[in-house]
Amino acid sequence: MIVAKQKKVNEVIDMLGDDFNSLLIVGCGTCVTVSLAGGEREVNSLAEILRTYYANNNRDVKIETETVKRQCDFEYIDQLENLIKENDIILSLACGIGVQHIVERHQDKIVLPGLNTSFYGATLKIGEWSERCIGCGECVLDQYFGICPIARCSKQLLNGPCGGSQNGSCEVDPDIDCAWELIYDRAVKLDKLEDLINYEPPKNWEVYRDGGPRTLIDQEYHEDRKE
Amino acid sequence: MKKIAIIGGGIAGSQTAAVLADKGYDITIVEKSDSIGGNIKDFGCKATDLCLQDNLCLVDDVFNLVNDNENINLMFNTRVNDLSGKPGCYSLGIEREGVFSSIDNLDYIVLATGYTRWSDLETGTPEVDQDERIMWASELEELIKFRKDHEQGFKLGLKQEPESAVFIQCNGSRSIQEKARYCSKICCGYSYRMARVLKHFYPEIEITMFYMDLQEAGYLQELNFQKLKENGIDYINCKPIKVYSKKDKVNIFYEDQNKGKKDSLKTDLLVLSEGVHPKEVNEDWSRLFNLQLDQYGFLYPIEAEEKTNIYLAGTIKGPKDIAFTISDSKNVAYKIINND
Amino acid sequence: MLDIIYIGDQIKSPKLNTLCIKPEALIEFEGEIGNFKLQVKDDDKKLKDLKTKYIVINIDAVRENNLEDTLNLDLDLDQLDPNQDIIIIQDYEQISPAVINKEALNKAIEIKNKLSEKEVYFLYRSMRFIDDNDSLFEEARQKGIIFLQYEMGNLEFIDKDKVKYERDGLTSELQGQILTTPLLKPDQRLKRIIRLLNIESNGNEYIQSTNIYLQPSLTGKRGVYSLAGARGPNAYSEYEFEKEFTLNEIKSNLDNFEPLTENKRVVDDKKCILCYTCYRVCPHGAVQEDKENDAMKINELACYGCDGCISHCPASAISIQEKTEQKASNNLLKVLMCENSADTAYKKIDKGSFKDLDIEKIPCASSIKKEDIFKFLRKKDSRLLILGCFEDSCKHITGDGRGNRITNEIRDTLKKLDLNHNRVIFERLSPRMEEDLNGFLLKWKEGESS
Amino acid sequence: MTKKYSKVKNMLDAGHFVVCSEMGPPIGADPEFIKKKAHYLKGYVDGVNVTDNQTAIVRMSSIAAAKLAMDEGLEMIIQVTARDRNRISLQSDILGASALGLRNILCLTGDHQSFGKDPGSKNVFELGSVQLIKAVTEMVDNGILLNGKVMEVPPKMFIGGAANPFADPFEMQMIKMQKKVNAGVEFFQTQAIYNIEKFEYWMEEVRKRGIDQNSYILAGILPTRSAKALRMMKKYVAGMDVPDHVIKRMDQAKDKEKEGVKMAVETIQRVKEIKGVRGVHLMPVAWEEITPTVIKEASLYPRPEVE
Repeated sequence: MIVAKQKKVNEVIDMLGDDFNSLLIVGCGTCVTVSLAGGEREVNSLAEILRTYYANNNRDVKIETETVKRQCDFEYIDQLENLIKENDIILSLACGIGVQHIVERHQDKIVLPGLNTSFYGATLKIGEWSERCIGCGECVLDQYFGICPIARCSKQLLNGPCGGSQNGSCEVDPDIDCAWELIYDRAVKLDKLEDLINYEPPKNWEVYRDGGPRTLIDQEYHEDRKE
Repeated sequence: MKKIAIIGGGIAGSQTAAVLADKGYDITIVEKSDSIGGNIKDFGCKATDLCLQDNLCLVDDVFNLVNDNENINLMFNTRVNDLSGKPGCYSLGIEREGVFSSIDNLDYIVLATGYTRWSDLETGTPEVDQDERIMWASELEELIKFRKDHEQGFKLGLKQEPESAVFIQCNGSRSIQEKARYCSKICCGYSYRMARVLKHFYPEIEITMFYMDLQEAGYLQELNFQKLKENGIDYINCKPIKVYSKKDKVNIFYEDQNKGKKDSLKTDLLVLSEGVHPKEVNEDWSRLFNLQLDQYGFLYPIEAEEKTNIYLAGTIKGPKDIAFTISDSKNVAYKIINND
Repeated sequence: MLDIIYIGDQIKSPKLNTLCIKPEALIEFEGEIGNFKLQVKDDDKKLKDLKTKYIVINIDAVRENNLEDTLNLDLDLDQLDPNQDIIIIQDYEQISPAVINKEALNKAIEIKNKLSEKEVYFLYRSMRFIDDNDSLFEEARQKGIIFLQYEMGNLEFIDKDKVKYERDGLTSELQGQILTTPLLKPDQRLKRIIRLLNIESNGNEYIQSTNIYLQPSLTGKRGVYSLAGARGPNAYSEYEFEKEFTLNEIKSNLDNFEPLTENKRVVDDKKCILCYTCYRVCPHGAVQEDKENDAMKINELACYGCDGCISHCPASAISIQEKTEQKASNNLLKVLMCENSADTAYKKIDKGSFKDLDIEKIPCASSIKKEDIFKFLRKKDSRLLILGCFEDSCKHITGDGRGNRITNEIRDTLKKLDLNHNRVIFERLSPRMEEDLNGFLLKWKEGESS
Repeated sequence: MTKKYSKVKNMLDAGHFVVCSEMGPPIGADPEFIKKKAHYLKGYVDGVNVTDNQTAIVRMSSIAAAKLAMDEGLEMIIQVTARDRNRISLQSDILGASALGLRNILCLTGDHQSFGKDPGSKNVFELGSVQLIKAVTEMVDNGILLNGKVMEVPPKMFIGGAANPFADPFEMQMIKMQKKVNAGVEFFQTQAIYNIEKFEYWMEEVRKRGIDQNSYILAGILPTRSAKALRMMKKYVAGMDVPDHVIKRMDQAKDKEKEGVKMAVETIQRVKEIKGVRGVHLMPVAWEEITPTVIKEASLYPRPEVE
């Protein structure tokens, strides 16, 4: 899922500025709810924090809240059409995708991000998530026994660990596992160490966003686009 | 519903009563003082910024339950002086403010009269009464009961705030006198907690503890000797030979058993631990209920309690810490329930 | 319906209908006290469903030989070379629990009895005095066993039959047959059991035992007990009593299980997104997935009512059924008191001076909600005091920590908003600190606070 | 194919025990800085590494600095890290370096930028050290770029790589070293050695795999003059193994500088005895002026002459 973190509240206030009278905070009910950043609870908490702030600073601001299932589908955004129109500013507690999707539907509105979108990750335990994939466009997990050196090695090394790997930790931070230690351990466990001896040529980054912003088209649904 | 008399309203009696009353038993607690609580009333929580697990948190709930439960009949200022009848139909003769009466048709009787604090000054009697720097653990307890430094910081209130403190363990236990050869089990942990409280409010204080052996009952078990030392408390293995009250300091002479040499040290505060001792009333119980006393005066556990319908709960059987007393008393209650 | 399923080793339990399963046989687990449902794979790899009222986890700790090429405690005395001295080394790397200390002392005495002509050295870091260990220690000394205390730096293995021992500047080399006491480690299967049953464990992969509410054999989950090595190496010291207690407690309560709370906590299945946050937060393992309704559900009998799940649910999907709405008060001074600590202490003090405070009893510090607190703080000059428990004496095991964390987040936010963060304070109290509470409340009312 | 254009290589081929050293370019654009350093190294060493924004701190370009030092008469080894450049930039720089007359290259992945003063910079790491070695080998030996384009005038380079005997996982590091050999590496410079026992064991493993037969191994020596520096390295430098007894020895020394030289000389003498070690690589950090002293005291001076 997409892991995000709420922006610092003072940054949100600076971003909102002084030039508005009403605000709609929109939560997103999927990934960022699970990563405890933009679900209904966070939306309500943030609304109360802002109300407290404006009340203590003698400003009269109307704040409304709503959480939809997903902000990355127009159908859900359209459910909010009236609410969005009625308010001066929309603060989206979704990943960057949600913010832009609201913008796409409401070109005349100021839509602001309430979260910093962080990465694709997995929950390790409550309140702790870890990056596992960068969406490189060409999965190599088969070659590395299910541990991605691109997402999990600080240097994205494909041919073995760097000299900074010690006691299973990455040189960047002892709390980061060395991905190559993990790959090596898996290889030993599966008795496939010899698979790691082969030279791995430089990766093709064209399929990542180095090839330009990506759009995925499933031809099955797009007969008309077939050439 | 079956009728049960519990003699003693300390934590053991109260905990037994609480479990049984919850099951609907008709309980009478016979307590010689004017309230429930027993020895535990005198102890305060030893948490500093950390919980030191003295387990006192567990007892108030129990006492509140006992006070509020309608199945529990509390008889204060009452003493037991007679027993008649047979299992399933006992009668207890009682005396309350000069008036004699009896509680009849008792299915079960639980004895939970606890222990008494006892100390022994064989190690060169220090002048506890004259010197405010020398005190029993219970006196220090009184001083540190109100501990949180919300005012101008915590002060013990002695003429001179202490820069050092010494604890002497096993006063009243492990005695050479035949009476108390046993270990009281709770004092090591108790003194350790008090030492931690002192350390918390006087971070610079030097603390030394004289011990015979460190009984690791309860909380101390999780700690072990090494970790105890890490908390900045020095441990010396012996009972001091002699203590003198001098003008500036209290002087202590001792022979370190591990090092085999004589030495002395000076301190601003000397705390003497107190042991767990059987109550004299145990002799009455032994006679009245036909129970066996051990060589020190505690009551032996009853082997066929499910037949005699007489049960013993808590420290009447020997030294126990709060947690163990609570578990033991619950266990007694369960045994009664399971016996039905 | 069984009375008890033992996971690990069976305990003799007359009059009870029990069954024992191996830890690795457990496949699935759900339910609550009085009705635990287990899916178990038997030796023929067939799956079967079991139901039981109680669970007792009784898995021994694993003994690991400390050093290769040394003898260990379960040696046969005939294995010993009668012409060599014996060196027993306890506490190497890790301080041994009392139970190992006892075994080592007994073994030392046995060896000395057999090889009375030879020296028996007993090197240790810490004597664990418990039960009769002190008299064993005394007996061993009288028999002439030589006890030497060491610290980790003072002992060096030179050869497989030689150690160098250093103390107070004196160095000596001991030669003889070396016997080391084993390390006790949690059984690796325990981890999986802790996960499947969703019970709290301590950092060492044993089942939590330091919390005062979890004595002597209770776990955070109602109806699940842990004994011996499952609990931790020190649990062996009172093993016999704990066994008896556990069986007696179970026997005394085999039917008619009552909920511990008045109001039920319910999950709105339309709002629930199955994120498992409540499952992870619940210190009592009371939450499970309700596959029929595609939502989480809270087992009523397992719930202790701490409301941690309500304050932590990111989708605001959990609520108390039939809860009466709190009347909004205009009081600027509010105190939230945990009912297990501060509120118990508050019962004991004279409330005269505090009539003008808005005092609310809460089930646990972890139940506080940011949203509600900021709603209260909207009133200028309003101040809030949250009173929770000390760590290790929180009835909801980790609730104090969660309460403290939420408070810190709130204070942090206030700082960022340039509002006075001392308007919200978290303090730890115990039920026995009524005098402290009194002093503290007075002080806080005055407006000066730490 | 024999290469005669690298003096370092010629020395090694001739069987001499080679001495390399290292210099860090200035944080600034002062050419005199380089010239001064070159001056006191001249005659004492067979090759000098120029670090490439070492520990991710911005310094003068390693190629530019190397050219300046070369003009002072030194044989230079340019370090090239893959941290800051993609394949286009890396290849172009190597072509440029060769055109300037630089003949030795040490291919590195590079320290992560979080160690330096620009932790907020974006890293590249498009190639790892193995891929970089392979790319240079293809360019030098076959005149082919990564994209397959054939050059008319290929670059000339003696190709080196780094090896860390103290990094984990041991076996995987060995595999990677073997990969570097397969990719065309001709010499290795190792991480600084303080744990000599571990290094000896590592060399044994290197010999077992025949790596010493297919490449030259130069042992890393890092003279220091303070226990504090040793502690810092132990704690903060990735992949360093500084045993406590080494720190203790420095702690107890009265004359720390003398002790530092003594320790370096002792290490040199010990590694010299190890089969397969073909030279040393001195890398005093912020104490570059000590290099001649160490070399003299280790009886490695004067340096032999090779054609």
